[in-house]
Amino acid sequence: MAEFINSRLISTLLGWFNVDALPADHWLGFVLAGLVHTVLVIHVVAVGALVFIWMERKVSGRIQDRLGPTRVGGKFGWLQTLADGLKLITKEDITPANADALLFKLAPYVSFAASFAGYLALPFSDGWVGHQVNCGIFFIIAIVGMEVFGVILAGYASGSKWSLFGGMREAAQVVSYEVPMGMCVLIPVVICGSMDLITIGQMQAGFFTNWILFHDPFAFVVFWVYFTCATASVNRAPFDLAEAESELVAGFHTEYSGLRWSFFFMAEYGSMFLVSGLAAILFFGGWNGPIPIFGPEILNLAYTDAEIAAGTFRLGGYIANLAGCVNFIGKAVTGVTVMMWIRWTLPRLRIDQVMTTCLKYCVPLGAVCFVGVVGWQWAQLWSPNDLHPQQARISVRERGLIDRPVRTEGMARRAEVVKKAAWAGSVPVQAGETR
Amino acid sequence: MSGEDFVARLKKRFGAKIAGANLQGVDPWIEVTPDGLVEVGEYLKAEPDLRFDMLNCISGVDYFEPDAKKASKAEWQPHIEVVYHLSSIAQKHTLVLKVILPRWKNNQPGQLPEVPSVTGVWRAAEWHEREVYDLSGIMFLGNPDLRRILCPEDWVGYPLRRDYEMPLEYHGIRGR
Amino acid sequence: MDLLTQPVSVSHYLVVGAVLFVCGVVCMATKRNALGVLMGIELVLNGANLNFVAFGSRILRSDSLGMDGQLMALFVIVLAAAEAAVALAIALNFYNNHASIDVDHADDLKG
Amino acid sequence: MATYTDDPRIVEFDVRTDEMLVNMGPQHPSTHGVLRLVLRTDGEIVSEVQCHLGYLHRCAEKIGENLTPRQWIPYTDRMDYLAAMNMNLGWSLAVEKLLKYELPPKAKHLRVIIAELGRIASHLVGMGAYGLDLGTFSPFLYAFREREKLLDLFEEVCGARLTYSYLTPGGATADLPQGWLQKVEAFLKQFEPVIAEYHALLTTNSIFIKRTCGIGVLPPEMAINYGCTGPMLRGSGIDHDLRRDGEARYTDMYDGYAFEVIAQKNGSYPRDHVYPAVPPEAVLGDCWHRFYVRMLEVVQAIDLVRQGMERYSTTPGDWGQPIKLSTKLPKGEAYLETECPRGQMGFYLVSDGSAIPWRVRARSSCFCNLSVASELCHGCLIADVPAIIGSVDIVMGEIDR
Amino acid sequence: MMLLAAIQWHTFFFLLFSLLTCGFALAVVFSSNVVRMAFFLTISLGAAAGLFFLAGAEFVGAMQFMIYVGGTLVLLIFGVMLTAHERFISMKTKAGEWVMAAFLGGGLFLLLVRATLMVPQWNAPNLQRDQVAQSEVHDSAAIGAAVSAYRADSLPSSSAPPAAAVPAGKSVYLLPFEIVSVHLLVVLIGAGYLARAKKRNPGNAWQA
Repeated sequence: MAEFINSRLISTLLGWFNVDALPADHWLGFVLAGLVHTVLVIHVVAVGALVFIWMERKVSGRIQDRLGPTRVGGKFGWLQTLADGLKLITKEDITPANADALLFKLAPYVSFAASFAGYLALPFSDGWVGHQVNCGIFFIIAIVGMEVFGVILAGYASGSKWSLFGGMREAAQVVSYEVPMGMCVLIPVVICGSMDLITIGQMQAGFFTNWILFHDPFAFVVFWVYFTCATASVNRAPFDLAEAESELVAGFHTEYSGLRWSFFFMAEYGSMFLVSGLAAILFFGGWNGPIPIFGPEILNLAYTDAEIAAGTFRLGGYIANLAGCVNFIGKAVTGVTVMMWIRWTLPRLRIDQVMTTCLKYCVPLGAVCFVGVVGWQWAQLWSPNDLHPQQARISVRERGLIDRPVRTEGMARRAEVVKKAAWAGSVPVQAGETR
Repeated sequence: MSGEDFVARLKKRFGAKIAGANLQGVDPWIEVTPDGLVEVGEYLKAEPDLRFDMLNCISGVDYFEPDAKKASKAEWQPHIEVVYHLSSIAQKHTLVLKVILPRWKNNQPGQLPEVPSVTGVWRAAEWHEREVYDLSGIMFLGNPDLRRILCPEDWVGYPLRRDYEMPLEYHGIRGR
Repeated sequence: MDLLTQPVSVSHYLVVGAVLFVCGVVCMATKRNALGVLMGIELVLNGANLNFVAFGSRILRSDSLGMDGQLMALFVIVLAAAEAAVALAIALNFYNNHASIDVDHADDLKG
Repeated sequence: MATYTDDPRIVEFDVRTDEMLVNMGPQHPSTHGVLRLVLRTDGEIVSEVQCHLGYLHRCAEKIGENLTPRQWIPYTDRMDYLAAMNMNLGWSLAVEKLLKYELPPKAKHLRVIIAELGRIASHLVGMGAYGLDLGTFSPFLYAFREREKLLDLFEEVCGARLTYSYLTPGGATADLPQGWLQKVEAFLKQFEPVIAEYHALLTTNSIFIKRTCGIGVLPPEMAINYGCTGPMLRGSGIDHDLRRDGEARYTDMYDGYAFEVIAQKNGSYPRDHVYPAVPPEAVLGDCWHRFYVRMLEVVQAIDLVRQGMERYSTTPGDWGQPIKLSTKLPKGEAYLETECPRGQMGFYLVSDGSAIPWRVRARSSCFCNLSVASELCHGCLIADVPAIIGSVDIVMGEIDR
Repeated sequence: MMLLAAIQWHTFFFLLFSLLTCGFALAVVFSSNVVRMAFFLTISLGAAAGLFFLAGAEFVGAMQFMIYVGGTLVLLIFGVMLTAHERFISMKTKAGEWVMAAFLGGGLFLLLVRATLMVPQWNAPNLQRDQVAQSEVHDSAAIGAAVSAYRADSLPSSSAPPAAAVPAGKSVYLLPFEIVSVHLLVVLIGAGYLARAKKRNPGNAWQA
């Protein structure tokens, strides 16, 4: 992106003024690229929250046999959230007398920043990512865990007992749910052999049977565990104990009003999208559609590895990526919708039941599935995935459908590591690895 | 559950503690003296053929006519009654007990008349007694938590007494 | 501005590590709240971690420790977590028994 | 984390936190009006609950001493405003008892129809609001969807949607409008299958079962001792319903109606062959049973309305003109309890011979039902407090009067 | 413009994060409110994670976030809240202790910095770091492999056969890794033991 800005946009611009073109790695390009990325991601979070809050109202309305917003902004009340946002901005920002003013004021931003930072590593399409972190999954999980921090601070700093209860509940809940969630997330990692979300996404290219969800029964089960834990860790019903309006008034945000309050909501909806997006990448093929229309199998429009490496721009590839992005957002929004659906259907669990769900069901299930998936891979049992992924790539290549090397750099590198290590005589080559 | 026989049976057992009875009214009632109340209550609750296990209601009724002209025509002397409505779930019958008290203890205005609490017999009495205490100004000796229940704790006076006058002002809020 | 235009070297990291370390030590020495002392320990450990990572980074030095630095850092983090849990349990027990969290009162071991 | 315990008095945690006094209410989403509960909590465990009432005290009894009985009818509306019809009925019957007034038979059937429809309307709110207490919003709106239709029917009858003042001493203020019974029948027909939805959303929902079964268990002896009535009492397995066991003046109304008291007898409910079975976790007297009794009472009320409509349309005669406003009350006193949706509502009336009663007293059902709440909440978790208070189904207007 | 062009952005971010780290570490020291201390510590350690990222240790950075910031500190704050009596929130330190600590800290700091600056190799920046970054195996898989058995970063070249006690390419971290795992398990069990409910005689202090 930076190179593109430097070499294409700015240099062209400068060319009109007969100024020398900038080198491809000039700082200006990096800053502009960074700005563009930031603005894009902020929009995903902020506008996303607007849309999701509107959607939540519509969905809940339909579930409850009513219409939801209908007036503001035309037929469907499109602008309802915006109107509410304006209202919130103009509202008085109250800090209770008992509150720890500094922390009270900071807490919503901590929450929001954590939720927002998760988007840094979330790829929206092949290569469309703020920053490709090679342990992206891990990073996102860690960041989602950070959001709890703002909630705890809010709970403590409000100086209200209900808020404190909310904060304590949130702390206990999220810290517990990180354990099974981590386990669930490890399973796609084990299957793909990488923590890089882009690699994992790329490996699921092809028909929908390649989605990790269908890799084996354990992977199928573990998705549901993951989704449960994700719902719990972003504090959505039936696990929304931190705000539990019938018990704790509004829990940790009882004392908040106006804009600060809305930041908590942006954070909540941001996290919802984040964990749903993660689910889409880990289990549902990420940006790959169920049928690879743009892939080499059909239209062959998507970028090739060589093109990615060279950073070339091609309209077909761009369209393929755009379609992937739409695909990904569609999947993530589906996840968010399901969370809404659940929220408006089920009663809330009690705190001890939430803990029981985590410790007695999610953790053991996650552990069993983990062992199961490892065993499945080790025994090389049949999988609709058509892959132990890298093999699938190779088999596709052998069938002459595509003639390009294994595309996933991480995989290639890892294979190399294993090969070298095998040479060193220290480890047996794992089942399914290439020799 | 208040025929002549029943009253006779109670009188036989409790003697002077059954102070009287009115069997003619729509709801016949039996009058009990304050010191016999708990005893009678325990008996009524325990006796297998009576089993008055539920206390439905306790009401305080103030018989006092502030208007002197009307008061002279009244058939009763000023007094206050505590009315206990009992029923039995097992035997499906009801009973009305009354305790008749002077309006003020020792006839000194401000000193509340006293009745023993029946909380030990029927737990339901606790809140009812609090309410009667709050509104009619009757002291229930032995109630574990005799505080005002409907009025604020610093309220002055007993609103359901006939001579009660609404305060002119309460915490800066105009009364009358 | 000299700072900004030079590439980062190992000693940059070491200085930051030293600051963290010293802050941690001072924290441990001055805080009377047991949890404050605990936070000091975390700072000290993090200062050490920074050194490990700096020495292990190929970006900072071509002839670095290699992966050992990162691995040591990982061990430190994990052990710090365990240490925090244990220390917190001790602090809470102390609180329950003495109704205080002031370490200055912790000189009798009778409990 | 704190684990749920039966009795906190014998359990201690090594990691202990300080006890905290927390105010639940007067403005709290799940106290159903302005009730204030002071909770003493140790972490999430509630060790003591103290109720503070009176925030909605409107001196109804004092007002009653200055109005004629018919004039006081609107004040009864405002007691249990969710079942105002039943309140009107209770007061009317008490006044009629003192007057020894005999109703025409048609008026009795009219009253059965109205009272049972009122019971349905009230239980719908109770059911929906209980869902709210447990954190699910949708059943509330499903309940209100049906209640609205019912309110439309009431509006047609008396012109009001909440405070009806319809049944008065002597009968009712007006006869049922033409064609109204057909509309009721249409409503019932539409409503009956909807109940299965409620069962799916709440009664048989596994989270709902987990939240309510074994919580707030009210043993039958305690229920009686505390004077609990209505679904509270029947939820504890006591076979007692004033519509069958009450005073003759009241049971007269239901004379000849096919009717069974909804209480668990020999381990089963009268109708549980049609409706979901009792889950194995449920303990007699817990929140689930109280809820279930209400649900079954709705079904039974439908049945009674149908019977009442049949009788009403075949009974000749007058629908019951209200008594004159200035009717002098005979000297004496009368007390009468009726089976309202939330329990037994009693009215006590003392007269000195004039048209205005000497003393009026309302015995509130929720008042007694709520008094047991602090006992039930002993040692539960904070989240159980709304579950228990919700299962009592209180209306503060009635408690504070 | 010239100045901006000369800026090393890697250095810029390093300075940013190190300022955050050091600043909030100092804030931890000088704050007397324990809850704020915890909050400052979070930011400080979070920024330290940023430094890890800059040094190429992405996995360690994420680990820092997850375990330190998300786990340990939440635990700490939990502890703070459990003991959050008014009188423990802010506990002032005596002036004498401050003086002592200032001497100790200052001396220690001077010593450390002096030691740091004495080694010229450490001061010299790595000028070929771009090439190094390309060839560096900083995939998390490699770390996983190194923890369990073998090393990808120090494979022997074919010309020089391994001679050391630990053959090149092999990792010595398997045992420590196991020990840490067992240690964590023990801590987990210990925590469970501490938090369990104990039956005591009825009518104990609870009622008082």
